[in-house]
Amino acid sequence: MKDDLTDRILVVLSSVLMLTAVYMIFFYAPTERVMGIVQKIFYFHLPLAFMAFLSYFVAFVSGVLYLVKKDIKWDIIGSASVEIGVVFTTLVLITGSLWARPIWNTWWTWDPRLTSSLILWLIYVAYIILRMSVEQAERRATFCAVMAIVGFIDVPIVFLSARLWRTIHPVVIKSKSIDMEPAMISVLAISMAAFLLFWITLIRIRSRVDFMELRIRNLEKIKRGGME
Amino acid sequence: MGATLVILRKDLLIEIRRKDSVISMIFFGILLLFVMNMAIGIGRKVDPELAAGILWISILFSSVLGLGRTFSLEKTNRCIDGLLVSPVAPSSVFVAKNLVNLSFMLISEAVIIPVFFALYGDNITVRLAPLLATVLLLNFGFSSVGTLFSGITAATSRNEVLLPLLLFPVITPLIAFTVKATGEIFAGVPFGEYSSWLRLMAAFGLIFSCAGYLLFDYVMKEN
Amino acid sequence: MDDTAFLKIQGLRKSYEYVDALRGVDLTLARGDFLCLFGPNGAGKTTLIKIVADLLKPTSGTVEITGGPDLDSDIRSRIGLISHQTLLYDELTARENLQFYSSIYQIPDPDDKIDSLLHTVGLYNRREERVSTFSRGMQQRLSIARALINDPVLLLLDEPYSGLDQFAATVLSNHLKKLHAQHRTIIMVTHNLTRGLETADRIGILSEGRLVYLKDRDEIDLPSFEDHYLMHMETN
Amino acid sequence: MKNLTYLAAAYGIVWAGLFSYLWYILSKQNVLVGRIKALEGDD
Repeated sequence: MKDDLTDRILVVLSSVLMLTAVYMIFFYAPTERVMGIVQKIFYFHLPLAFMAFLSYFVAFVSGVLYLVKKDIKWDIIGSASVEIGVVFTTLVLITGSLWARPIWNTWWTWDPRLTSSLILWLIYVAYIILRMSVEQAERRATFCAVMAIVGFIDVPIVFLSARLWRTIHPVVIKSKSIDMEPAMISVLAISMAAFLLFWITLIRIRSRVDFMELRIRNLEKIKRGGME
Repeated sequence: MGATLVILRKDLLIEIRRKDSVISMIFFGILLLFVMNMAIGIGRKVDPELAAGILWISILFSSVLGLGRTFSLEKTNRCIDGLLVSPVAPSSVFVAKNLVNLSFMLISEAVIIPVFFALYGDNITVRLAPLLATVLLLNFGFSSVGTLFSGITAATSRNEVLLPLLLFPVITPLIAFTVKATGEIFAGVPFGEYSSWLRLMAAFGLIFSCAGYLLFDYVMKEN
Repeated sequence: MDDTAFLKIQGLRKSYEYVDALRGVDLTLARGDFLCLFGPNGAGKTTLIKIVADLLKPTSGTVEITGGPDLDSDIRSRIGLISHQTLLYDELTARENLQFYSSIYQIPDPDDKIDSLLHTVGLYNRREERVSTFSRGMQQRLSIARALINDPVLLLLDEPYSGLDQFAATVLSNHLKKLHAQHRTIIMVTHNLTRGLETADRIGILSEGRLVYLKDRDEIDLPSFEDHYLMHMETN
Repeated sequence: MKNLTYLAAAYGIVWAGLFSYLWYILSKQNVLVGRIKALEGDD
C-alpha cells in the first residue's frame, strides 16, 4: 500500500529528527543560566503548543469548508485535527506543569499561557463530547463544524483575557523571557520540524481511520441492501 | 424583523402561561447563593471581587436552565418544522430566541441580584447604572453563544447535560471580564478604571452574536 | 389542466449511515395533480416528503418546484405541511396558534380566514381553549387548519390519517377533494388504502427507496393494484 | 539533580503520550483494514 509506505517514511523521518533534536538539546544547546537544565523542557513544550494551535486552525478551516461544501471529508479532517490538538494540548499542560514545579515551585499557576491552554483544552474536549453525543453523520458534522468555528474565534479572546486578567494583578512570580541564543534557536527549529512531521503523520493516519470506517459502512450497507 | 417579533411575542406569551422557565431560573439562582454561602463559610464577610464571583456563578448557572428550554419548546410537536417550511429565515429565529433568553435572564436577575445584596451586601458599594450596564452586556454575550449552542444541543439526546459543557468553556473570557468589572464596581472604583472591561464584554457579545447569526442557519436545518 | 411540470424530482437519493432511504426517485407532477404514495415502513416515504418540503437535503438529485406565472416568486410561502406531528404549540389557544402561523406567513387581515378555517374543522366553539386540552383528533383537525392558513398551492401530507378520529378523517378527505378541485397540487403518503384511493388521481408505490409503481387512478384495476401493494408489503 | 528528574519525566511523558496515541490509531487502522478485506473478499 502506497499510503503505508509514506506513513513509514514519515514516522522514521520524524523519529530521526526527534532523536537529533534530543541529542542537540542535551549536547549542543547551552544550559540556560537562571533556570538550569529544566529549561530544556521548552524545546518540546513550545513545538507541542504550536502544533496544537495548528490543529485548531486546521479544524476551523475544515469547519468552514464543511459548511460551505457539505463534503464529509472536511468533517473527518476537522475531527482528526481536534483529537490530535487535544492530545497535544494535554501534553503541553503536563510539560508546562512539570516546568512550573521546579521553576515556580508549584504544579500550577494561573499564568496567562497556562490558563489559556487549559481553557482551549476544555473547549476542544467539549467538541469531542459533542461528537460522541450526536448519532447522525451529517448532523454531527454540521454541529462539530460550528463548534470548531466558534472555538477558534474564541482562541484570541481567551489569550487576551488571560493576559489582561493577570496584568491587572501583581504577579508574584513573573515568567522570565528567555534570551534565545542562536544555538537554542537552531535546536528549536529542528525540534519544531520533527514535531511538524509527526503531526502530519498523525493527521494522515487518524483521518484515514475515519475514511475506512465510512467505507466499511458503505460496504455493509450494500451487502445488506443487496445490489446497489 | 416582523417574524422575529412574532416569535418573540409567542415565546413570551407561552412563558407567561407556563412560568416554569423563569421560576426555576430564579429558584436555582437563589439556591446557589445559599449554597455558596455555605461553601465559603457561613457568616464570613466577602471582599468585593469574591462577591462578584458568587453573584455571577449563581446567575450563569441558573441561566443555563432557561437556555435549554427556549429551543426544546420548538421541538415538542415538531413546531420547528412549521418554522422551517415557512419563509422565515433561521437568522430571524436566532434573533428572536436571543431576545427571549435575554428577557428571561433580565427577569430572573431582577430577583436574584436584590437577594444577593441582602445576603452578601455588607462590604459592597452599590452603583446601579454601571451594574446594569454590566448585567446587560453579560446577558448579550451569554445569550448569543447560548442560543447558538442550545440550537445544537436541542437536536441531541443529551440536551441538558451537553449545553453547559459546550457553553462554559467558550464563555470563560466573558465570565472573566464580567467578574473583573463587577468586582471593581463593588469596590467603588471610579468608572474610568473598569470601563475597558465593559468594552471587552461588548466586543465579546458583538463577535458571537455575529457568529451565531451566521451559523444558526446550519444549526437550525439539522434540527 | 395545466400540463407544464409543476414539480420535478430527478434522481433523488438520500443515504444515511446505515441505510439508503431513497435510491433514485424520478417524478414529475403537473399543476393540480393529487399523488398518493403507498409503501411499507422504511420505504422512504417520509424522507421524500421531507426533501420536497426542504426539511432535509438530498444526498444527490434535485427537486424543482416551478410554480407558475400566476404564483409569486417565493413558492416556499405557499407550501402546506401536515404530518403525524401537529406542529402546534400546546400552551397557545387554537386561535393563537393560527394567528401565529398567519403572522409567520404575513397574511393580511387573517381574522376572517382563521374563523372560517376553525368552522371548517369544527373547532370554532373551542377556539379560545388551549391546544393542550384538546384530544388527539381535535389537535389533528387544528393541524389541518394550520396547514391551510397560507392557502397552499402545494400540500404535503405525511400519514395524515394516523390518529385521526372518524370525523377528522372525513373533514380531511372532504377538504382534500375541495383543494383538488381548486387545482392544488397534493402529495400524500399514507397507509390508508381506502382513503388514499378515494381522493387521489395518481397512485404510486414506493418500495425500498424506489418508485416501483405509478399510474393514474382511472387506469387502475383495483384488485390487481391491491395484489401489487401486498406484494411490496411482503418483500419488506 | 532533582531538576533532571522533572526533565526526564517531561520527556518520558511526551514520548509515551505521542507514541501510545500513534499506536492506538495504528491498531485501530489495522482492525479496519482487516474488516475491509473481509467485506471485499466475500464478493
